[in-house]
Amino acid sequence: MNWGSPAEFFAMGGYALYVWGSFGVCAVLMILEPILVRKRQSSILRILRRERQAEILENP
Amino acid sequence: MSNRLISWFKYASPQSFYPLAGRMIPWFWALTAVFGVIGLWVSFFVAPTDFQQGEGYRIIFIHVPAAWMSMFLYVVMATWAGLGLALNTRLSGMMAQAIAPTGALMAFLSLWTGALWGKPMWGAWWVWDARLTSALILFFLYIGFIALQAAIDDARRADKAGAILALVGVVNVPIIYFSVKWWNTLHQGSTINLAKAPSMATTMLWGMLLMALAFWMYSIAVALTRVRAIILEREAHTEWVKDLNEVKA
Amino acid sequence: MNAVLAIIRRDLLLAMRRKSEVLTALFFFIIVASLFPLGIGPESALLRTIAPGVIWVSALLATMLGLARLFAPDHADGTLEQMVLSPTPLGLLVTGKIAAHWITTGLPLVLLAPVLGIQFDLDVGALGVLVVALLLGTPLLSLIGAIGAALTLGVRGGGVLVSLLVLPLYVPALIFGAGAVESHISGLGAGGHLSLLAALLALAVFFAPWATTAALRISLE
Amino acid sequence: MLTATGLSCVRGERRLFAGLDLAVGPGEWLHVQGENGAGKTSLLRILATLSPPAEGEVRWQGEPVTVLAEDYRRAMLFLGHHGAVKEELTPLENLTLAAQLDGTTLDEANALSALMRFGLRGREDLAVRFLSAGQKRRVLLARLAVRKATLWILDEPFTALDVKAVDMLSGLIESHLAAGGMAILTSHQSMPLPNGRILSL
Repeated sequence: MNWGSPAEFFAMGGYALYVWGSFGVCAVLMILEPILVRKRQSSILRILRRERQAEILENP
Repeated sequence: MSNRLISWFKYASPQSFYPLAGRMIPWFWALTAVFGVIGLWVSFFVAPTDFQQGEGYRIIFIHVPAAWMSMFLYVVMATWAGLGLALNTRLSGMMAQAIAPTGALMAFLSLWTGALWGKPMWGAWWVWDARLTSALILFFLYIGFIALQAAIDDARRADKAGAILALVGVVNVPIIYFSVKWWNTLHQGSTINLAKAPSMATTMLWGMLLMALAFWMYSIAVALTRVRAIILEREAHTEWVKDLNEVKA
Repeated sequence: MNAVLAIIRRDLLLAMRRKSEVLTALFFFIIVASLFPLGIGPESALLRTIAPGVIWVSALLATMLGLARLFAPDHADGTLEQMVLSPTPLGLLVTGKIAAHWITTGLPLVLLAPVLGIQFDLDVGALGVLVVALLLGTPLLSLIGAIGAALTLGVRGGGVLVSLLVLPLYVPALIFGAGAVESHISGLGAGGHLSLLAALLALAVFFAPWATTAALRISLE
Repeated sequence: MLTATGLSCVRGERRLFAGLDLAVGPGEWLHVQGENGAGKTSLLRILATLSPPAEGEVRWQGEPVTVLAEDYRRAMLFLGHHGAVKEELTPLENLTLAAQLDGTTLDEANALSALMRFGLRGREDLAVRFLSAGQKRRVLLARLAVRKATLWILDEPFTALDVKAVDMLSGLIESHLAAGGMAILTSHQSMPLPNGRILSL
């Protein structure tokens, strides 16, 4: 174990800005990307469902 | 032989790949989580402090995997694109298109983390190191690929044009890398040399490998999710899409 | 072979009838290169250092300017269809068109470069190396550029897009081309750079027409 | 003999036609009819090997055209919507350069006589951009006359032609057919040519 306390862990031996800047941006982007892709998927699904609804309404 | 070929081609059709991808995605997310958690634990709690670079070196646990993935994904993308061009399978082009944004993200992450590493280590956010420079050009190549595909309305044509660009790019990547490296050694001499990093402890290597695995699984999961969306967008007019349970619900 | 000469002759004839386009690219080259001293300052030691890079970057940009016109007019008036359907292999015709493009945009740059070099206070030896490097490098720019021009043919915003696709691929040409002059100035000799530039040119002569042909066929489908 | 079997064409998300068969023999011509967007031009481009069919195959003299490649292109002449005429060049230059691109040579006397036949006398040295639309089409007709091809694939050849030019073109096609040639044409209006078979899309 490298760290005596949580504070020491977050300080990263004085490199906090650089280490957490890297890991933070990495984490944010890697959470954001799947969310955006899921949104793309659900928006096309919504369009498809609406089209289906319209077809059902047209020819009951 | 012919049987195997047929079953392979069966999964190469968007219709049968769509549900298959849907079943695979949760597994790849699970693998991402497993490798990610172990990898992060190794990188922060097991790997010792570096005697030269202090705690700042821990950035390599994401920097190196991101750089690896950005190069690897470009090759994978070009392979899919080339397959699509040679065999005229529809899925290949969709796979190439699905991989590109994730590859661009990896290239961006390698640049970003490289800059954040460079500042404390070299005293500058950006140095024209051979690796950083070629990573930047790789990022440009991804952007060009994405922009070309976005600019062409006809999906099949976009696939083929993108495939040629990806293949030209894949021939050029090593040339660009060596030219930049040569340029770099000629201009900078020995002020900065990444290759002469202090010999790495085994635990550090393990951390890096685990994180690379996590990034890899993440890329597969995201690319599969994206390819599902692309399949739906492109095949919206077909009967099988209209008969999907997700659409009926 | 006759067909290749015919297409070179045709494109040169067309360029003669549309002189303003060729001249625009040339003046663009001169103006861009002349702007750098104004932005950086007149100190001749500094100008000598940046001269190869500035002249090469200007050459890249000037070549880019002509790329949009490489296949677009032929595409618009149906000549490209006839080229694809000609009994002569398309690869040969494309090579001819690229050669004509180089003669109208690349070669004038080579001839003008020494004049610009004098503006930047380069000595005679460096000017010679600059000319040789451009002589090897500008065909390379035309060859790689043709791939981009063919890929963006008939595409929305193709003119801007082509720069995004092609400029990253120009990096090796820029590095070796400008590097040749720099290493000559610093006394290292330009031989290595020039032979690498020649190797790249040989590779591009082999591959670029093929990729361009494939891209053109796709754009006509 | 040109034969096509089971051709289908997909444009974007739409299937324009499927399972299309056709055959054209020496001395025959085929009139491709259909509404706008029915796929007339797409069919002609497939027959001319400009775009590959989604399914099916085109054969020339019994061999697939993809195998024949250059031999087929030598025997075939395609005229699309665009005239393939360079506006900056004179009619004479257009004719001779087009022949050279095809790998043949056309001497000036032949080129001049072809231009004269289509009423372009005195226009040989004027850039095409100064000619009227009808005269531009006549440059194209002159090109048809000098190019030696067995199979003509012409997309809307009668548009923008005046009455006299229509007569010239139909005469040209008739003599081409009489000499054992073949032709595939599209047209909105009825054709001023006898004995054509009709293919409706």
